[in-house]
Amino acid sequence: MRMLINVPETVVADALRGMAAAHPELTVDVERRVVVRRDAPVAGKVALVSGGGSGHEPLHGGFVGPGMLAAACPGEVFTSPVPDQMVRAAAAVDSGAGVLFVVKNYTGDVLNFEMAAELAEDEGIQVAKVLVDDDVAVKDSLYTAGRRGTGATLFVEKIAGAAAEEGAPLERVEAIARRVNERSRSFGVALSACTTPAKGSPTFDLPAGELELGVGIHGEPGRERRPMMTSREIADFAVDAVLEDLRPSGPVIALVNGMGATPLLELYGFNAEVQRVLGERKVPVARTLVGNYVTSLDMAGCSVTLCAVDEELLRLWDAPVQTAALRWGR
Amino acid sequence: MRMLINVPETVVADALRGMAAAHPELTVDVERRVVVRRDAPVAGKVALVSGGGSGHEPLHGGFVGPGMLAAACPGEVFTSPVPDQMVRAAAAVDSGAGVLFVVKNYTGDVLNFEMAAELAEDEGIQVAKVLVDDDVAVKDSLYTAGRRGTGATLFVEKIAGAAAEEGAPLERVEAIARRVNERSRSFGVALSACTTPAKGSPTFDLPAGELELGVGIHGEPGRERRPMMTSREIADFAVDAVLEDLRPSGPVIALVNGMGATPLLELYGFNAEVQRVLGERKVPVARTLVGNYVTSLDMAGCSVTLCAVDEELLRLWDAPVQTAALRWGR
Amino acid sequence: MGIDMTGTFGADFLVRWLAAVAEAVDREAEHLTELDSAIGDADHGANLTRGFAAVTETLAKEPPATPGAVLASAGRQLISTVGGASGPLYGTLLRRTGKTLGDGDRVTREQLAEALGSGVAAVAQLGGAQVGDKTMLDALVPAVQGLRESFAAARAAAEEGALATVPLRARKGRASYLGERSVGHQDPGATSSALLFAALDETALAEAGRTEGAS
Amino acid sequence: MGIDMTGTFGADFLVRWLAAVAEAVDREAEHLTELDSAIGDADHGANLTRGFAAVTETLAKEPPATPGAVLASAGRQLISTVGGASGPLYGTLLRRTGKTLGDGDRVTREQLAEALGSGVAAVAQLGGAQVGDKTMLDALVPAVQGLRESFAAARAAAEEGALATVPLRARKGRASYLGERSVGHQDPGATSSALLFAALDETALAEAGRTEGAS
Ligand SMILES: Nc1ncnc2c1ncn2[C@@H]1O[C@H](COP(=O)(O)OP(=O)(O)O)[C@@H](O)[C@H]1O
Ligand SMILES: Nc1ncnc2c1ncn2[C@@H]1O[C@H](COP(=O)(O)OP(=O)(O)O)[C@@H](O)[C@H]1O
Ligand SMILES: [Mg+2]
Ligand SMILES: [Mg+2]
Ligand SMILES: [Mg+2]
Ligand SMILES: [Mg+2]
Repeated sequence: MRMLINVPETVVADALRGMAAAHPELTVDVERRVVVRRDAPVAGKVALVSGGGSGHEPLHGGFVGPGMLAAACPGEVFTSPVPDQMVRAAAAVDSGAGVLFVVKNYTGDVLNFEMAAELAEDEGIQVAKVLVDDDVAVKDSLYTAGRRGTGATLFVEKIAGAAAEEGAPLERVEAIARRVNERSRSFGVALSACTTPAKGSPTFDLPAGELELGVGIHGEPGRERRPMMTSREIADFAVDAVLEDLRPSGPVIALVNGMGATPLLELYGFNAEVQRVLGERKVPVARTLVGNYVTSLDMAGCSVTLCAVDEELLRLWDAPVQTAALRWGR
Repeated sequence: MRMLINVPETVVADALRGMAAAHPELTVDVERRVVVRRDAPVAGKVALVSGGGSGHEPLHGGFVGPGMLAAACPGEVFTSPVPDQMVRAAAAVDSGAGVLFVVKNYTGDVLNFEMAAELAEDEGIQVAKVLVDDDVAVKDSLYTAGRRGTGATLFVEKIAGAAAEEGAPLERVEAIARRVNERSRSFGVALSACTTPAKGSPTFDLPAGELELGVGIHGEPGRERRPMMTSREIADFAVDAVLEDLRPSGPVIALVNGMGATPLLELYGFNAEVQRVLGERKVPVARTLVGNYVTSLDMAGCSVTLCAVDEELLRLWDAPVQTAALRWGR
Repeated sequence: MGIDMTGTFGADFLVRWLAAVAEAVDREAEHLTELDSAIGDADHGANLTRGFAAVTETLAKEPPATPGAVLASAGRQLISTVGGASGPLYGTLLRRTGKTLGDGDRVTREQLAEALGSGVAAVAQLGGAQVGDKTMLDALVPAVQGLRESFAAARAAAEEGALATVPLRARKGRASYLGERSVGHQDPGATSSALLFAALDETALAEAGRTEGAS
Repeated sequence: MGIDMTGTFGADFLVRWLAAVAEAVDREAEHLTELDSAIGDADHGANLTRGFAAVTETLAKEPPATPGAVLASAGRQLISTVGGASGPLYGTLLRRTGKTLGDGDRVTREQLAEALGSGVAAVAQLGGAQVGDKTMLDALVPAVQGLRESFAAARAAAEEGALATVPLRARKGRASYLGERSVGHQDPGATSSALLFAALDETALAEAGRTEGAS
């Protein structure tokens, strides 16, 4: 254990207290585990609410703010939050224009958000839901819980968040969110396992010198395990896995994401290889984002997410955003 | 080795190519290893140039842009850049108003920037230098190369960069940079060693369950090694080490920095403890920044930097900044 | 109180059951997490410990008057405190069972079995799983069948159902990502379901002792 | 060419020396890095390999005409390609030595020793270190003294100076952060300095052979 914590039980609460101290522009309810943008509810505007297990920071709390999420609900580490958090968040941000739940496709998240949606509707809040399922590593979704939600979550939250900020009505924001998800695919690679505070030892065995191709953001197993590959080879494999499924006909936005423990120096180098493959495959890249955005605690590794954008989605991507982890424009 | 690289020899060049692709707002000279803000030189304004060994990303390249650095020179991993890079950077950004070199106090950086300053002056560029030496872990600076430059570099680059952006003349920008350094102190803690691509194995031995108090950003040894401590205990130790030396009489800006492999979840939790100690010691915190800003490759750990600000420094801290890694305002 | 001569039992019996469950999941937490570590994300033990601790705490603070109310309260607590997949599923199981029981003061084993049947159906509907998908349903479905016969039969059937998940390939939940590699491991949720029915049998046994002692 | 009968040597001798140094630091790179790993940052071998490879490449492409020009070119290359502490220090050493040699066609060993003396002084000034601080100066200073006598004496003195750094506590450079813990390790820079003078002696020996063969 090489963790910077007090005890595993208070990890999430401690982080929320620290987040509250660092971000006066957020209202952080540590007790009830809800992070809300300070100026919510914003009159006449649809509010995006997301959440999921902790350990993927800055997702989702770091994406709360003008132009993106209205609120986030962090669960225990790698454990979906409970409906109470989501209902409370929805109530805190709903201006009457309705709330969009952005849900990563994991059984726990799906079930808890489903219950929350019912409860929120009972309270008179109009709720729509979008399921994010972009991870192409899960192949036969008929025999599984379906594709996992990973990097595309950032695209959905950013782009649909911009639509909401512009004043689009709920059905439109929901439709845009759905479109972003349909046009996004991801593939992740682990160079090391991660360690949850509760378990205190790696969640899976990955011998040094091997990597897990197609890993999930909780260290779920992927398609195959191989001896160590170069950055170049990994980029070939990951990008081709995404393109095979996505087949974009126009430009893409690329997210070259770090799993947490891979140095930014290496991530930028990996991005060079990702751009090379995309060039070779004749896929024009409209925008690129490189960094640790959808992480898995202290896992070393990376993922590539591509979103095949149209003009509207690209315009919404470029729209101003003011959150802890993503900021541009204005 | 669990590195996302091709070969150790091309790590820095690969990263610069990836950075160029991700940041059209920067001019990246991959061959000559200089990162310059696209609109440089900016007429009438002093230009800040910094640089140092690679492996500390986003420092320095991630801090190039309006309101902060005009250019950055990345060296090999953990190796100071060469004077040629600095001279080239200075020539690219000098508008005639002069250049300020921000130099972290390591023998290599000091010597190379010294030579560069002479060469640049030969080319008719007015050059001033500020040495950053904030690491209180180095105690008897009389018998050493002196305090190391760590987290305060971010404060110096941000605050002096804002003064330059406002149009302050070179002596004034230099004086402000010096003031920031004099009023800043840091203390770092390693929970694991880091691994350089060239060496391929940890730079020092840190048995699991022990930590290095007072570590430098290249894994230099600290004051002492101890059995694992809680986040609370580490915050007490680090903050007190800083305060003992800094003795601020007014408010501070706090940088709660990750060394690279410590999850943001843990960093925020650590920040809660840092804020608690500062509260107990009656030190008001004007601003807080939490994240991985001055890193040491894949080292797990954290550092605390405090800057005792006055009104002017705080105003300059709050001024707009538009870089890859630090953005606010406007 | 307790199981009376006519074989009915009241709210206190169900409270004791849930206390026994809380004890069992706490005792078995590490084992459950170990199972979840093999084919899931290593939190099933922590999840249920957290949930059932909240259940017993709430039941102690606000003791409901009827068996149905006890289970409904427990279900709500699980939903509000567990998260993950098991929170809504176990929560729904108990809440629906409680609602089906209605507001009678006492219930029979057969009535409980009947109500649990509707609870299990709700779990199947919510999670979209069926028997054989390597989930808690593989223990819950046979257990409810068994309960029609006796507490002991329910316990045995749940245990058997949990063991029977070992050779199965997971089709639902996190374990499904493992595909073929999920084969050979016992499902954590089915294992905790077996704990539920073991605790129920033991509560009934203790109750029988009590009742005899009292009679 | 080579060392002639009057004991002078020209540009080609210094080019061969620097080629021998490049070979030596390449061969010893791992050892140098190992030493730097113990009390520094594990890059001294890579730094010097990179630097002297650039030196020999440039000397091959643009061969300078005089001994002074060879060393000045080498010094500039080191400064432009090494970085770190050793780049400016070794770069200054060779550049200053070259400048002091001036533009004569041939130099004697004594003249080289004299010029290296000014080079070493420049290193001391630039780095602010003195003998005993556990740096390259601990090998360079005695080596230059020895060179007044013979190539072999310079080599032996440098080697001895490098070994003598083992018990010292570092006061300059990265190793100084270790304080007492730097004691017991040989300084990487002093070790590479010893390589410089070993290569010089070998180049002179080979030269002597050559000259005899030619005479
Ligand atoms: N769709 C489903 N239907 C029924 N049970 C399920 C389903 N998905 C998962 N489960 C059960 O939940 C258990 C895992 O619970 P838990 O570890 O607490 O949640 P999570 O998977 O979110 O971490 C599995 O072992 C399985 O028995
Ligand atoms: N101030 C100084 N004066 C003289 N030599 C120095 C000084 N600082 C460091 N050195 C020498 O440089 C060597 C380290 O070189 P190198 O590892 O290439 O650079 P860095 O320390 O920047 O990584 C040390 O072993 C020492 O001999
Ligand atoms: Mg879970
Ligand atoms: Mg170095
Ligand atoms: Mg689980
Ligand atoms: Mg070194």
